[in-house]
Amino acid sequence: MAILELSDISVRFGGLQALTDVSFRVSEGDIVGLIGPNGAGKTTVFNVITGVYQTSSGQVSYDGRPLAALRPHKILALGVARTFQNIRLFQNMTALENVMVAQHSRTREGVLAAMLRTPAQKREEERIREKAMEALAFMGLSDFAGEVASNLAYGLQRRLEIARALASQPQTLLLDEPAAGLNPAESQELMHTIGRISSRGISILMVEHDMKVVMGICRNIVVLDHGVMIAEGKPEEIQRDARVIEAYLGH
Amino acid sequence: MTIPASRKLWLGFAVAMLWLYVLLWPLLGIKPEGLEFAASTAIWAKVAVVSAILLALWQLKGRGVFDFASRPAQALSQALGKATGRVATWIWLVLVFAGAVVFPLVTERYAHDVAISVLVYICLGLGLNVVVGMAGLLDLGYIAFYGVGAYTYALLSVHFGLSFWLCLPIAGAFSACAGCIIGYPTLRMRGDYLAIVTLGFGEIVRIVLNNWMSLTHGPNGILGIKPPGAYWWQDGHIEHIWLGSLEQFYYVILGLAVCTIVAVHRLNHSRIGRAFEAVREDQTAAELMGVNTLGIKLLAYSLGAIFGGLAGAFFAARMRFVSPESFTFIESAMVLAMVVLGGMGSIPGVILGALALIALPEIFRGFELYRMFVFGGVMAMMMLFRPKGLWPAKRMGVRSEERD
Amino acid sequence: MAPAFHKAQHVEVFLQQLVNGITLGGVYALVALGYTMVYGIIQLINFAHGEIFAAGGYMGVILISWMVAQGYPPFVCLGVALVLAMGYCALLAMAVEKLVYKPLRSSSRLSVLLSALGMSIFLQNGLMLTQGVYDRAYPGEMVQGGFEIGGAVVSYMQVVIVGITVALLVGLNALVFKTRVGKAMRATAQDKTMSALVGINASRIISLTFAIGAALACAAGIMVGMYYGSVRYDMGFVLGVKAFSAAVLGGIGNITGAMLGGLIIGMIEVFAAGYISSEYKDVFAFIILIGVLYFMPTGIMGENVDDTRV
Amino acid sequence: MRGPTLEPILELKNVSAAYGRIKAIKGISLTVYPGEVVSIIGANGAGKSTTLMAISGVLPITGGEISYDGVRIDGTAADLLPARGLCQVPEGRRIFPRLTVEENLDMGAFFRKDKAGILHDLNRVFQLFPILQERRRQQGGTLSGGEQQMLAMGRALMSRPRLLLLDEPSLGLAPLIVQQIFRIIREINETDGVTVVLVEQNANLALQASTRGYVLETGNVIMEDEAGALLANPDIRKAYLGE
Repeated sequence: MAILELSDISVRFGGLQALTDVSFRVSEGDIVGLIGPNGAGKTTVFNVITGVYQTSSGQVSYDGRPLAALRPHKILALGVARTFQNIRLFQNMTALENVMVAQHSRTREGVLAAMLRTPAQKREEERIREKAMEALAFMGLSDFAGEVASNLAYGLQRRLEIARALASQPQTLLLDEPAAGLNPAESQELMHTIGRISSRGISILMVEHDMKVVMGICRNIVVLDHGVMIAEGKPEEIQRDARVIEAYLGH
Repeated sequence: MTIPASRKLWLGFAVAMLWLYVLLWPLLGIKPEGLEFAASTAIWAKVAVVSAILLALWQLKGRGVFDFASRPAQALSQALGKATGRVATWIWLVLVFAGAVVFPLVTERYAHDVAISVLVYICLGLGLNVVVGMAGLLDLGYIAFYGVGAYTYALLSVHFGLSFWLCLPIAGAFSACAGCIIGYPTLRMRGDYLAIVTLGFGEIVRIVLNNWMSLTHGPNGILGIKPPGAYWWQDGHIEHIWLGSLEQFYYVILGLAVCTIVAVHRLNHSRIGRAFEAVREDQTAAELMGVNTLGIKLLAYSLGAIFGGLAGAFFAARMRFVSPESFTFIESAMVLAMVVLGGMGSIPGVILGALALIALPEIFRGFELYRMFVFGGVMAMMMLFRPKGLWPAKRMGVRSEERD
Repeated sequence: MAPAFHKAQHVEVFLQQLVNGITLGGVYALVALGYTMVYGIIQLINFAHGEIFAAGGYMGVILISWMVAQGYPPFVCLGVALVLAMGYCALLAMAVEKLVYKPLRSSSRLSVLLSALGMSIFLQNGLMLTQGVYDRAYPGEMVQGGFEIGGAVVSYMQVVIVGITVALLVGLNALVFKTRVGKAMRATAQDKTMSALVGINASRIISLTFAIGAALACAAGIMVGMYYGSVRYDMGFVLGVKAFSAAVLGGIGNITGAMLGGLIIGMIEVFAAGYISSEYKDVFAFIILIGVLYFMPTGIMGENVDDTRV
Repeated sequence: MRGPTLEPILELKNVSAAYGRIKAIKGISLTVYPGEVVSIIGANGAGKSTTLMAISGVLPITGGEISYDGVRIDGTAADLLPARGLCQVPEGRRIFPRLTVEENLDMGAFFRKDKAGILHDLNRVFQLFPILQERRRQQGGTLSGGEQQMLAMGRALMSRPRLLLLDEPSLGLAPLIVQQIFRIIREINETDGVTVVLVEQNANLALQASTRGYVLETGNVIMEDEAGALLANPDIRKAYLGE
């Protein structure tokens, strides 16, 4: 069953056609790779799904619900979380606080409760902290909970972004170049982590350049070039697809 | 440090001093009676000598000349820090609070007066801190909310004789409304537009207060505001009185300040506070992580406004008189300077900032004229040398570089 | 009174307001240009710009008083004072830029904005300390007399002010759109990395932008001083906010927009003071600012479509 | 083309650079001789553009040496290099969108004072790209992608470069336009004698136009050879598609 479905998505910025009739679906529990040369429109796809950009035509639906005109925080509340190509952590907050923020849409205590520190608010804060620690532990970051995000090493920041996304309790996770800037050992570990996330029943859509990672873990791959979908299929099919080879290597 | 680098530095210094003279002399030296050099040269020479000495010291420090002194000093301060760190935070809090409670018993009227203004500014600074420090929204018209609060109580008291304690929440509510009115149109704006719009809004409020004669009596202000009533220990038994002495006012504002501190502190460590900070750090990421950024910004505005309004109501009760003169842009700048100087987002920082900006000039009364001049310069220089303020917002944890 | 007479009077009042509005609007335009150029190139609201304007007004009164005392004819005084004071303000603005803005180029925008605010307070109080808290009067009537058009009185002073303003605006346009340095300014505002890649020294261009903006503000300061007869140390604050409103109204970063915005704000202020309420005249500029930002945040000459961005 | 007596025009020795904490290139060495067209190919994120930005002085390097014409240029401010004949057409073209075509070209010659020479070069640019002459009063931002690429190259040529760094000239362009651009790159190299360093994702296309090539993967040079040999090498495909 398709949990995330894009049908005939087109996006224009001024005179530039960023995406043309892109359609694909991510089924429940699937790991889908989104690849393509520079400027192919991969991050644009992410921005459309998460409500940062509006489509010019076409529709994104999630769990059978159209996402059009929903503000990004509502889309997250529906269960779509993402990471960013250029890490966008809350730099001056600790790792723990970063992860705690992600639960904002899952919690409700207000200002007055916070100022009076009501029992319900205390319990909720406790729950937020526990869940956050759990997410950190899952990504192997328990030891770094108290550190300010900007002080973390680069590889850890990448992991913290994933932990933050996981803490929002998503059903679908969008990863934007999670392996960028990682060394081979770290990429290896990342692949393992993505496998573990998937085994929790979370569907994954990822943009990635590192083909070892993509070919290693994705069950399906979608290829974009110049904003057009040129191929879709299993990794081994993609590697032999003449149009994909041409898009990457030229002719 | 290589010789050419230091020569370049001194060359730059010479050019800068020449430049300074060219800027300084026309202001002081050109008079209709004729050209004069003595006064400007004297001032210039002082500045030049002081900055030359500072530059030389800085250069020597770079070469490690002072290591013999600075190393032990550093070790000492570290040891001191450790020793004070061992005493639990709550002990410090109790000590400070006890000090604040007994303060009026051991001091004079004049000190009470200064202490009251410091506490009022602490309330204001903490309120602005919610907006600027936590949510990262620059507000240059903050004093308008102080004004709204003050006039709300003044008018209700004069026209309807309502009690201070009843008016306190009303003043807060009115300020919150004002906060929403200014906040709503500015929500989608870029950060720096916000600064100028809030500045404009602050001016609008002042101009309206100044010209709406039938309601506010314009520049003449409103007289005859009732002080707060309270049950007070007097002549061996508790009875209802109208607060009159500065000492009594001091305790009221101390209570208000303590409530504000506790409220802001708790807010800081709640999901709302974290959402504020997330918006400050990266608005897009915050929105994508499930924070309703528009709602949160509006909330930050109205919360800040409420704290300002409460402080304003107290100000009106304490002065028993309000006029638009108390709510000028300079006041906004002053409150902002406190927050910046102390450390944005840091509660002890704001308290320190208020002490530094209100109490210190009282000590150096002779230099009253130079106060804003120095503020301005210090504010600009702070951004260069210590952008996080005197007492930066505290974050737990160590640096990972140190670890591995 | 006959209705016809009424009508004539209305026309007269209207014409008078128009003349005053053009005079004031031109001054706003000159100051707005400095805001818009600096914002265009380094995205900073230069709060200290209003103080540069005030410093210009003071430098004018200082120089003109001295020269009048030496017995030079009024027009020589005005011309020489204008040139010297503009140079002075350019140096002042460049010093501010080098001292507090340049070292913060990679800091957060909030930091730069706060340091600009600090600089504004510093300069304003610096003026107060050196020149005193009271108004300082421009010597006598520099330019006297006037003439009448359709019942509206146009003073020669206004003619001089509008003349100087127009000359400066034309000169600036030529500089920005015709010369190579002007092109480099626009190029730097559009893409700093790329302009470095073609060999443009961005620091120098930024300094130059500050200098030009300051010179224009200085001229505005002198003319405001002559028009109202005196200057005051804090006169840069409200005028600065109004001029910034003009820049935003025109589309921040856009030179033609700033000129147009200045004119519009000046007109609105004069007409609002004349027909609605003179007490609230300052409020209108602020209300327009808020309205423009809310309803058309890119201003009337939106920054994304126009070429005149610096 | 490459003789043993010839001094290299550009030489990178073990250069590394980083964007913040991301180590984008980790010890790259490469040599370019006068008159060559050298391509740097590799997948997305391999560090190709970073290498060019490091050479141009936009991105400070964290290690190694860069020499141009036998002189160290690392640490030299970016805006001083065009006058010495080193010029870059960056990725995404980065023409000045609100300057006209003519003004864009004039900015390319910003540091030059020789009016006659500038006019001569302007005519040469118009000869290479006639469409630019047609559009010379139009704003750069209103041009199509291909025209913008031509404008960017024309702007670079206005500085009369001896070494031209081209970053992804084919990015986002239709195949026909790409052919045209590459024809002009060859002409600039052969007729005007400009040495070219070409960064391309489109490996086959780039190698066909080059004398030699370097293959980058995750910030390191993994292969270096004559262009023909690289074209025939099956391992290239692996570097891109990770088989």
